[in-house]
Amino acid sequence: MRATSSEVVDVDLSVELGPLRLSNPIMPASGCFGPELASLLPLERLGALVTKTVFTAARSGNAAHRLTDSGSGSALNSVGIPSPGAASFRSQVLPRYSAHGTPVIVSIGGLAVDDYFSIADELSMAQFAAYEVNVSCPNLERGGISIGADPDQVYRVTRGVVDRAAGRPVIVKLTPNVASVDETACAAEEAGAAALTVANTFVGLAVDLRRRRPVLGNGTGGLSGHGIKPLVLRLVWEASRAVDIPIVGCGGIATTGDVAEFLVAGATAVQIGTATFSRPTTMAQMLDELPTQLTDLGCRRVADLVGSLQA
Amino acid sequence: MRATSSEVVDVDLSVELGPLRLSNPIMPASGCFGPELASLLPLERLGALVTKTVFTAARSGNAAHRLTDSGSGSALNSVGIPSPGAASFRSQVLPRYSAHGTPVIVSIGGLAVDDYFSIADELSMAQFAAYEVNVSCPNLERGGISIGADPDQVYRVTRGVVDRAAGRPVIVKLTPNVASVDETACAAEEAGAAALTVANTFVGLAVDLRRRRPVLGNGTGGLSGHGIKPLVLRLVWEASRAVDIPIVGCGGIATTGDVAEFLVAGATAVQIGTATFSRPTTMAQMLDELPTQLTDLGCRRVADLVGSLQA
Amino acid sequence: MMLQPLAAEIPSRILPVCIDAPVLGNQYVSDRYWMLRLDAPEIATGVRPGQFVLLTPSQTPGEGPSLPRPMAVYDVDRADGAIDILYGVVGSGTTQLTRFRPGDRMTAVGPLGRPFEPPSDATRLLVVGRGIGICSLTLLARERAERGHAVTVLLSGRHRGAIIGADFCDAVGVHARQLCDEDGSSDVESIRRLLVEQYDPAPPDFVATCGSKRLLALCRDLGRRWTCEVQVSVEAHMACGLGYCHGCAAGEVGRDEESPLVCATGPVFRVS
Amino acid sequence: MMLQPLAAEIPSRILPVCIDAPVLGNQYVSDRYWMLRLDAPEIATGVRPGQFVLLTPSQTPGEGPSLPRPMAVYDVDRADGAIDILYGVVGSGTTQLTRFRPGDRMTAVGPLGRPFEPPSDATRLLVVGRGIGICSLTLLARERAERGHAVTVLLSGRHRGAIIGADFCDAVGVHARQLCDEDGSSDVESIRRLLVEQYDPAPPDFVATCGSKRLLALCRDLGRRWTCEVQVSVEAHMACGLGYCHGCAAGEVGRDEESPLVCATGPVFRVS
Ligand SMILES: Cc1cc2nc3c(=O)[nH]c(=O)nc-3n(C[C@H](O)[C@H](O)[C@H](O)COP(=O)(O)OP(=O)(O)OC[C@H]3O[C@@H](n4cnc5c(N)ncnc54)[C@H](O)[C@@H]3O)c2cc1C
Ligand SMILES: Cc1cc2nc3c(=O)[nH]c(=O)nc-3n(C[C@H](O)[C@H](O)[C@H](O)COP(=O)(O)OP(=O)(O)OC[C@H]3O[C@@H](n4cnc5c(N)ncnc54)[C@H](O)[C@@H]3O)c2cc1C
Ligand SMILES: Cc1cc2nc3c(=O)[nH]c(=O)nc-3n(C[C@H](O)[C@H](O)[C@H](O)COP(=O)(O)O)c2cc1C
Ligand SMILES: Cc1cc2nc3c(=O)[nH]c(=O)nc-3n(C[C@H](O)[C@H](O)[C@H](O)COP(=O)(O)O)c2cc1C
Ligand code: FES
Ligand code: FES
Repeated sequence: MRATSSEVVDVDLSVELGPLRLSNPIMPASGCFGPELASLLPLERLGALVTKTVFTAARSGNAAHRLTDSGSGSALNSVGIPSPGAASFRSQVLPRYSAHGTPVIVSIGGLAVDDYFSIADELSMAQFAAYEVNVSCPNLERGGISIGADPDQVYRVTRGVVDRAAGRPVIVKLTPNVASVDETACAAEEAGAAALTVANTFVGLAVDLRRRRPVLGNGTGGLSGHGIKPLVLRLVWEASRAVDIPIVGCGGIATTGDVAEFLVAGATAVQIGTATFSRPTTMAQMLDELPTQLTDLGCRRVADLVGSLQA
Repeated sequence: MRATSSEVVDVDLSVELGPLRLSNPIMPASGCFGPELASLLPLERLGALVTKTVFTAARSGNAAHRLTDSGSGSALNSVGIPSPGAASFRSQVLPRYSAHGTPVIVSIGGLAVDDYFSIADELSMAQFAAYEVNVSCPNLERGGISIGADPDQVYRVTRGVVDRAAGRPVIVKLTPNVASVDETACAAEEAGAAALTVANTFVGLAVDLRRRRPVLGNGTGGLSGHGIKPLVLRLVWEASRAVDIPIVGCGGIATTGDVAEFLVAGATAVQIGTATFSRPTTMAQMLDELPTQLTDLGCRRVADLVGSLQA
Repeated sequence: MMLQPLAAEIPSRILPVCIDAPVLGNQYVSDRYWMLRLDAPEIATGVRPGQFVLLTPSQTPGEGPSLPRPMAVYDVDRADGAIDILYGVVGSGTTQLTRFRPGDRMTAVGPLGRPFEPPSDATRLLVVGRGIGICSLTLLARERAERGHAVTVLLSGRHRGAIIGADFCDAVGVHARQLCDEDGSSDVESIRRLLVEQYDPAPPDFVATCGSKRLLALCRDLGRRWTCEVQVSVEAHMACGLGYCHGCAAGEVGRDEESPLVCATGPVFRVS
Repeated sequence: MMLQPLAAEIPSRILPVCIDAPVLGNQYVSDRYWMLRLDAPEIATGVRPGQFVLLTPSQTPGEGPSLPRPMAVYDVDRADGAIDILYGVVGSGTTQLTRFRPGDRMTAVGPLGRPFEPPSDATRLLVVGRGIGICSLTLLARERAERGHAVTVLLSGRHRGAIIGADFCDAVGVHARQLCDEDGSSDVESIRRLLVEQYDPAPPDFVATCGSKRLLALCRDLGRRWTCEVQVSVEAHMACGLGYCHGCAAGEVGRDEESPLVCATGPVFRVS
């Protein structure tokens, strides 16, 4: 089963997200990664680094508990995107991401359409490779979920950020909490997105029976982890058929086999979130195993696998 | 922890779904139950029996594979609702459900709005306690998902079945594949639904890596099982705050603790689906444990727990 | 090739039970195979060759795999009330099965499905199995051999180590012939020649097979040649095992009528 | 009550590692408690009292619980490179932990968090723990006793059988006093009287506590009375343990600034 190293030496792992060329398709998911991992994971090997979502102003985030294991391979979080704000992000945080020579994708968020424009304005002079526009965070008191669920708003936000991106590619991260992801996917594509991340977390609830309260301080939270994989695979498949721009698959990916399944379903690259918590070395292991996995499946390039699912 | 039998003797398990009074809140989910279980499960103890969804005409269902374990506590199915058709249902199938003295809820489906009216017409003279209107099956080639995702169509279907129900209560089973369940819940309530079942399965995909094909013959399928519990708990909580009619919780319920969590989140009764496959005695065990569970939580009636979640 | 349901009349058999069976043993055997022994007198009493059970690969409700796994009853100890299951580790469910230790309890439902039903006067049996499919045939071979019938068993596998059932046949006194891909002996045409040579003079009156589409086609051909009854046990993904979930219909679609349910009408079908 | 971060300067310590640690032992102890021993030289070398590890309760990526579980290092055998974790079985993750057997491997990340930091001249320590919270205090008691410091340990629990750490204290030569709800001895007011009586003549110069809000309040009061440093180890639900996921901020919200992260700024805080 295991190919020898000579057999796999020729595998080409590089991928392109529009104008953004990455050495390989493996990157972390926003909020599930930080430079703190440098001692556990060779950050320079990753395809890209993705920052936690940044807001213009400083934000404190939600009340405890902010996360819980919700059983069956899923976690719920209502971290609520605490943020140091744009200024402090530029001076304190971004340099720690940039130190590794890996393309940095900055995730930006907002509570209203205009917020996205302010943060893009504020970051326009900073050094990084691309934006990921988080229109889909379900944990904010207002805004978040409605922006991402409404194709018109997705269009406006994407368009406005593209206009302010100073030529950087703009990736739009969609929410899965919609009846059909096709419409928001198309809206983002029309507005000039270079790629789409599919998807953010699903809204869920955990109940503390004794206290008759939600386990999370914020009430509901976002469901992530390998339990959501079948749901996200379907969204990736659908979105990849609805648009012509590349898809970054995100949700429940824990093994190299999962990575391959997402590529087959239509993703060009993948993001790893919750899996890193239990096994911080997950992405490194995927990079070790991916050449063999591709070889086993008869592929010499990642591109050979992308979107190869036959309906 | 375990209350003695004398302590729990007074617990009142009965619940009301509009005019439908049930001896307890435990019933099977449509398609995950049949009279074949009679040798394994005391059917007369259940709150109600729910039939597999019936269509007017005979249908063969989807191609194999029709189901698969999709990991992390979830199953995917694309059975596709094979149906013997209305006539054969009345003469062959329904009598086997009615033989147990337990209220029978007949699940009906259709591929277009009018189909629901035909099946209701055809069953109007038969003997059973209530309808469950399945507007939410994601597996049909057409119709299914769009009817349940569109509040107007949910209104029309519900209204038409209520008009033809000969006084029987009509429960509407919603689809979870929507951005917000509030709108379809309200549409069903306005149209005269006596209760809502929340919810049917989530659309998902499993990929067979070697064959580069979906595992299921039909492509995508419906995700069920304990992996979906946090998602459904949230929908139950939302729906119960959006409408004044009772909610029947359905999705991922596997233990008596799960039942209690659904009651707390706002369900008046619950349906058990996938859990019965691995443990056909699940519902009997829940009935054994529920009085103690309620007593432990300081309740003497199911109603004391229903909707007690504090936000 | 058509698979036909067995005779409409279902022979009297015990109803399935659902038990939390104490695990008596669960050991690695060879290749990817493990042997599980359950204390299950309720199932052991009535189980017949070709029937199966559904095993739940998790110990706690609400945790682990969502569906049970269908497994043939490989052997039964009716005196001790124990059943043996030989299983191959394939994916998550069977991996979880390896975690059970003696003393744990495993939820099992069975016996399920229709058993092999050789014609009542059959005394010469040919049994042809490949890989894990052999597990559905062992009990048939044993019970018929114990009645003094003439039973020949062909065991096919990828390589020597992957052939299962040989020890079992030895132990119960059934002649078994091992065939494997490694040395080419499992090639269908050589098997055909072998069987024609051996049986043409005095054909078997019943052929049972499981585990290979190509061997199934061979058995059908030979059944026609010898005009003898051929039955096959087939696989399908399952949930209920009882006939109500409609998950296991394995045939073509498009007709108004559903193809037969493998769990309830099968898993054993007549081949014609 | 205010919890303050420890001194801004972080004492030199080893960076956390992620290892697949061989399980050396995993046994039931008493009540709902189990003792786990991991072969983890990379962690054993540098771990300091009050630090913790994240344990992954599943053996296979993509299966089992989605988040790791934070557990204090109960004891360490630096010569053998082993760490001991005493854990209480609460929910699904800790139930899964009980399934590991010697020879299995468990993914562990550590050492994590800031350790207890008694003033450099402290030689008289009072250690007050309740229930599972005692696990964060044992290593402190042991290491200080080994340095010849005067250490008194109060162990509180629901009932006699639920008190942990007594054997440990015996073994490492620390005086421990057991208090339980059953006989009323764990009542906060009687503990207060006991401690005031014992320590007023010569107060301790460091108090460490974990596991009970009421005992924490008591320790704060006594710390003020004796003007001595009080530190507490607190709990929070965690995901990363390293400070990047922001899941463990346990304080109030509403201010623009986030309250401290328990995993990185804590779990040990100064009490004032
Ligand atoms: C009647 C019958 C008898 C069987 N007897 C045996 C036996 O004695 N020993 C043995 O090792 N195996 C037997 N099998 C096959 C066994 O059920 C599968 O190997 C097993 O379900 C694989 O589970 P998994 O979780 O390891 O694989 P996964 O691939 O992780 O399973 C995913 C899903 O697909 C289903 N599935 C995958 N392969 C099969 C298959 N071949 N047949 C049915 N469902 C499948 C699983 O049940 C599960 O729902 C039998 C199957 C049937 C239908
Ligand atoms: C720094 C630190 C050190 C700890 N040391 C120990 C120890 O030495 N021994 C020990 O038995 N326990 C210790 N705990 C508590 C231990 O982490 C929890 O008991 C455990 O996470 C419960 O997991 P579960 O799956 O059994 O419970 P579940 O209730 O099923 O867990 C659900 C979720 O809530 C989280 N959770 C539940 N209770 C706690 C808790 N008390 N603290 C943090 N997260 C929780 C879980 O991690 C999980 O994400 C420590 C906690 C912290 C923060
Ligand atoms: C603790 C936590 C924090 C997260 N923070 C963010 C965030 O700031 N911005 C964002 O776009 N997504 C955030 N996410 C969502 C993840 O990026 C990812 O979309 C999701 O977790 C699904 O992937 P996974 O199943 O691999 O974790 C967060 C997820 C978790 C679990
Ligand atoms: C095999 C299978 C068949 C199903 N058939 C139907 C059906 O005919 N009609 C229907 O309304 N729901 C059907 N469902 C959905 C269930 O009734 C239920 O809504 C869903 O499985 C979620 O509950 P669970 O997680 O407890 O299984 C089916 C589900 C499964 C797994
Ligand atoms: S497995 Fe349910 S009908 Fe066959
Ligand atoms: S657990 Fe991630 S920041 Fe503390």
